[in-house]
Amino acid sequence: MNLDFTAEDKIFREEARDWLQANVFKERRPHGGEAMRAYDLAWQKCQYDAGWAGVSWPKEYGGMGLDLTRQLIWYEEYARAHAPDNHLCFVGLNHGGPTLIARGDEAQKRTHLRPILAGEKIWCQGFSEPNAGSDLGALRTRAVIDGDELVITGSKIWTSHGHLSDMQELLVRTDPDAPKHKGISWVIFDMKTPGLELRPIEIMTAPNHTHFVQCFYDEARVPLANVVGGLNNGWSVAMSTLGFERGTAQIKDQIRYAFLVEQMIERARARYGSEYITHDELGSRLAQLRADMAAARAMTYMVVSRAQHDIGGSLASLMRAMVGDVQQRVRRLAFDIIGADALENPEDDDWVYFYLRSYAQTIAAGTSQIQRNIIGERVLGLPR
Amino acid sequence: MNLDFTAEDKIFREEARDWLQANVFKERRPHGGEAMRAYDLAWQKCQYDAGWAGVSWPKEYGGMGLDLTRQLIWYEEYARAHAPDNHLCFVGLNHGGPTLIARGDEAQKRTHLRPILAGEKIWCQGFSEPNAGSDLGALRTRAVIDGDELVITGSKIWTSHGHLSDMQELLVRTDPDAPKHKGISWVIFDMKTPGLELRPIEIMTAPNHTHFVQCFYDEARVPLANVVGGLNNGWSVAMSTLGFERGTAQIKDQIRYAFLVEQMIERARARYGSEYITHDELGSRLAQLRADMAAARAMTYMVVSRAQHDIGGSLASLMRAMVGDVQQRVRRLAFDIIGADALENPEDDDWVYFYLRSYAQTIAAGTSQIQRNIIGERVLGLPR
Amino acid sequence: MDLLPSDDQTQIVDTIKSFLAGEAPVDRLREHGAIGNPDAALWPKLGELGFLGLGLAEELGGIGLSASEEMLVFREFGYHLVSIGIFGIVLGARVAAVAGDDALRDELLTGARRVGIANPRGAAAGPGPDAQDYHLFEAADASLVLLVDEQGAGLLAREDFVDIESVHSTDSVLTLERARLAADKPRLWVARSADNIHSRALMLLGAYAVGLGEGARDMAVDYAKIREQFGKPIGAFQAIKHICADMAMRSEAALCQASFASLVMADGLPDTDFHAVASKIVATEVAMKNAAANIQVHGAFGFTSEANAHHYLKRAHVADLLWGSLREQRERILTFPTPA
Amino acid sequence: MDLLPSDDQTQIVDTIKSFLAGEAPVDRLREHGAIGNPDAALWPKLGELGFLGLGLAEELGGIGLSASEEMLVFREFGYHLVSIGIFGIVLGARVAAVAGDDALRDELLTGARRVGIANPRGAAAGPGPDAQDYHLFEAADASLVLLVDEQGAGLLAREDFVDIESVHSTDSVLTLERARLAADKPRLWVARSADNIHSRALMLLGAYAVGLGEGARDMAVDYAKIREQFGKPIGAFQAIKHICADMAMRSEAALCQASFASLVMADGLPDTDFHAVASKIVATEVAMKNAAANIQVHGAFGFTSEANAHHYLKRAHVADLLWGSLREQRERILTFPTPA
Repeated sequence: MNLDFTAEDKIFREEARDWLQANVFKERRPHGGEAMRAYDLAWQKCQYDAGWAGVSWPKEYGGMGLDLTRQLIWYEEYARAHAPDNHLCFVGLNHGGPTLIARGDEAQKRTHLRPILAGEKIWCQGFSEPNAGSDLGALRTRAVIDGDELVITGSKIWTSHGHLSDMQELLVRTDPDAPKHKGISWVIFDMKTPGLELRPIEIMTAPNHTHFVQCFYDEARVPLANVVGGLNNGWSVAMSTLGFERGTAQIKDQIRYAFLVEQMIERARARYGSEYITHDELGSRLAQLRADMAAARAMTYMVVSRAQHDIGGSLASLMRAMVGDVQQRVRRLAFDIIGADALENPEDDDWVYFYLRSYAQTIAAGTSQIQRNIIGERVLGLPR
Repeated sequence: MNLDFTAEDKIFREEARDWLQANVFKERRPHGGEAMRAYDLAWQKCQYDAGWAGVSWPKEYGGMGLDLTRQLIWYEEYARAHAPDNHLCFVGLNHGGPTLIARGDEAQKRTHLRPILAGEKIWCQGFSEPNAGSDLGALRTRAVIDGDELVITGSKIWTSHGHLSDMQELLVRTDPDAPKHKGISWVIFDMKTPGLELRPIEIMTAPNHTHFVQCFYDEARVPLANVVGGLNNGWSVAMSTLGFERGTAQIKDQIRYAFLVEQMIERARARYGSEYITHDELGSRLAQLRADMAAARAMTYMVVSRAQHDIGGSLASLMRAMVGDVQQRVRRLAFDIIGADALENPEDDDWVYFYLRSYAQTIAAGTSQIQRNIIGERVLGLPR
Repeated sequence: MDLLPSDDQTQIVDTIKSFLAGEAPVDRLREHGAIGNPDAALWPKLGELGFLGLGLAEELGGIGLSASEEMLVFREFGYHLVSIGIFGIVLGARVAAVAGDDALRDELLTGARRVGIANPRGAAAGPGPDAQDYHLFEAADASLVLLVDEQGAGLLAREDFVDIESVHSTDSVLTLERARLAADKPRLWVARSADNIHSRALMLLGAYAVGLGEGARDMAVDYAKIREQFGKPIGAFQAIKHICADMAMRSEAALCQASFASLVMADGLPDTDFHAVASKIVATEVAMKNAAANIQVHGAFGFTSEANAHHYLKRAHVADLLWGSLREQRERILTFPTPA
Repeated sequence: MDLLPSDDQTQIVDTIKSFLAGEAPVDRLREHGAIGNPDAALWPKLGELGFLGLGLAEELGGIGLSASEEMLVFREFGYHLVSIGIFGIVLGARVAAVAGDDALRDELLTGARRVGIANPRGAAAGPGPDAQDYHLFEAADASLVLLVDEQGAGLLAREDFVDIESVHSTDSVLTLERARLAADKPRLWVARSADNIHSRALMLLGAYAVGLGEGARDMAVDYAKIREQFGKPIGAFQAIKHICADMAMRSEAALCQASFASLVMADGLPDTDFHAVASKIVATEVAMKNAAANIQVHGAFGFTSEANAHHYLKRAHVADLLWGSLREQRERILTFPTPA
């Protein structure tokens, strides 16, 4: 056990800090549409051009190939510098890209990885279907082989920013006769393919901005060469992608939430008085969260530590469940501290928006129910 | 909807109040053993002799045959007078007796009901088995018919006060070949029957006093005439008993808990100061409980109201689940208000004892898990 | 003693239920668009059916029923997510009636005018909004504004407020403004001693929150029965089943307390204030918890505007923050003497 | 940066684990009877193995390992429900060492003497016990008593207390007395500036509580695997499975924070106090919740003395109430500056 960083690591930290301080975008991120897309791509390109993109990606595909400790350092500095979130670039950087790295063939890697890092292409996800929910195995979007192409018909839902994306990581059923979790393929899908139509889905936090779309595929044609990891292997390919969903990148979130709790303490003191808040019910919740945020950070350090020793795997679900729970409590408390002004939901980034968003957050990382099944069965060895 | 009581009801309330005020035992109840048994029987006899026993029981068996409103009035006054709980008489008055009334034959009623009301006989329960838990259908204690007798072999566990009891309501398997919930019989068992041995089980609250015993039956012989509700009908007979477990009698508990919350508010104010407690985390919990206790009482009124209209049934499970939850929170808060002195567990009735006991309480009324299955399936109609 | 509605009361409930099912299905909020709601169109119809003066004495121009009938009807208003402007009209008519402005009273009882609601923004301590700062709900097209506090209840003109500024409402189907109270006193004022409108407001808001919690519960249970995953309805999984069971348990508690509180109020018993506050505490917490649980049961679907689940959550927070949040009501309930 | 134990540390953990598995199985508490425990017999053996001076510098007569090794060992003490008298000896030896009483130090490090623990009974405000009123744990057969507060740590003689009265301990396997402090100052005293024993005490108590929570978790999981109901192991039911999952999640959080806190302390970083308090807050809450959940998983069986489940619950409350409860620690953690 140690908290030591090597002299080289410390130098790396300083370089990262200096570069971030000088280059982090100061302008606010636009709230939607093409302007938002342009902002996210520009910030990604800025990092790429300076050699700071893809901390965990292999060097041969334009990444930095850093070890986990350096990744941790980068993300800590990233959060401390209040650098913009990667938002629209998230799926490419954290799902699609890592999946290609793990399971793609050389041509697929050469074609698709660099544009993600360089801020040229936005990726989105095409996993969930209208009647499948968390049960990916139940997906029904069909892909029929026709010569050297797949012909895709069906629908995907809850695709974040689908209308602003260039590429999609798409799960389709290529063998309808195989059992549920077999016969699925993972496909690189170009969002400009004829036969694709998008329909926006409104969400509760922002009635005026599209976040999710539903995708309808009507005999959309994709080259067979876009199948990743082999035909009918999609389930295992998707599972490796899901594993990436929360990697070291989430250390950023940790630190941001910790910052937020500190801000909340300040705001509560300003609003209710310092002496008062100490003994108050809000104070009690703030104090507990201050302790829990420390623990959540320590859990992330533990995930990194385990990965260094090549152990862990399903143990990371413990951290995910805990972090989901703590973050939801942070957001609810932020809402409560505002008092009656929580009746307002300003357009700019705000605690009310933040609270409402937390309901989507819990869902995004796999519902907490499923997370707890995984802990029960894979970590504790309880029977199914 | 109304809160009205008739003029006759009001007179009844005054009579009950006067009698209770004059007759409630002032001495403390002994903590265990024969002295405790004698105390409980004496208080039951005192009520019986004055004509105040068995409020819900038919007059022909010595009861008062009151309607639900009068029962409610009686229990409200009973609690307000701080009358002793019926403790050892509980099973006879609330399980065994009501089951005989509902399912017993005339001879069984004539023999067994009056001694329960008159404070002559203590009953205990013999339902749970070492490896059956909440799943009564899995019971394995065998009863073989031999002439006009049943020969019982097996074991029962978690029998409260079995060592101080005269009679037992006992569930035995009379047909080993029938499916799980068939082939069970409900039997009146005399605790003096040869072949019965008792072993005390220590509990966490009171290492020096026996509360639970385990019963071992080694070819214990019971007359066939003691089977209630017909051979192999025990499951349905037991289900009617379980329904009685919480009747109007529990209004007493409601009111006691409400008193306790009021005491807790006083104690917290005395310990921490009135101004302080208002804004404090403890104050917030006290306030919530004050509101929840009001709701719990209203729920009990609703159960009585529904019964008047012959509706309800499984709806009462809503009240049971809620009351279980609220009472556990009351007890935990009582513990927390004491502060560091909760490290002590005095022999006399105390909040620490009370807190630890709450763990048994939740279990006694069917685990909350099972209660929630009942609500989900029977009240809401969700699939099994 | 009977907490169940009588036959007459059941008939009233059936009437309002079928009226709202026809005129105010929850889907109307989606169809109407993101901002605002079409509920002002309901007011004249509700007036014609007598629902706006249900609990007002006959000699005051009302129907002459009790707080219990009002409670039952406001529960349905909550269930159907009727705009909280309904509080402005019903309580506003009471203010006018008790204050003796019969013309205004009768006009309000017809549902011809809208009445907004003023809610204080000021914190108990510290900087920020002060005692003159208010939020105005559903007041954009209203000439009158209802103000209720522990001292009494009053009606103000919209012009009595200055610096009115439209803001995005967390519950976007309700219009919301910031405003500063500029008038010394309301146009009409009913002191607490004349008629305890404050406790009635809390009691009815509790009833409304009961309805919100029940709406969320029913939506979740319906979904759990039809939505299949891993080959069976999700309601068959204990995790989902127990979430639904908890929702039902909480709703039962809130309904019983609301019923009891309305009866205590109808009988003019000394614990009226206590039970009104207790009812608001229990019901708004239930509404918030059930709304969140409903979203959870719906999974990702619960977060979209396509499902109606988010309306319950937002409205539950409005019910909580109106006339004093859980936090303030909890502080308040400790100030009452032990109830009978 | 590595939060996992090194090979050397793992070897220490394995040693103490196998020692305690052999010498201190949890069943010993049942066999020993209702009151008290046989753990004083462990002290000389632990002394011989070097566990009593593990974290004490070599120049102070100890083994010279860090706060992290101490943390790992105290976690095992909690897991095996070792008497909290162990805190008296280990921290008492540190007091003696830093205060320069080498003879006492060496005697304590052999485990030859018992050291009780004094815990204040006084409330922050209001009537009741005052600042001189203490509970003494495991002090009945001890000539020395350890006292730790935010200013420092000291050793007193049992005779420094008066009005000693034996009381029933909520955790009946620990002896408990009420006493009044009569001495002006301890026999030996180490100010916070010389060695921050207070934060070390909280950190180690957090580690101990981690072990308690893990013990309860493992007991529940083992039971859920073997106990059958309705034809399958109860751990297959989601309701039970999720209770166990929550226990595991909480234990992981507490362990990670305890590890982090010990490293921050070992490195003498400025956030040492913050992380020690955070560790105690997280771990004692986990210990209480897991202990209660374990009883729930066991059903009626969990409440009896035959199961060991109740020991975890009672000890968790002791861990909470020792050196300031959750309530006090929460107030305290808000007083620290933002941690790095």
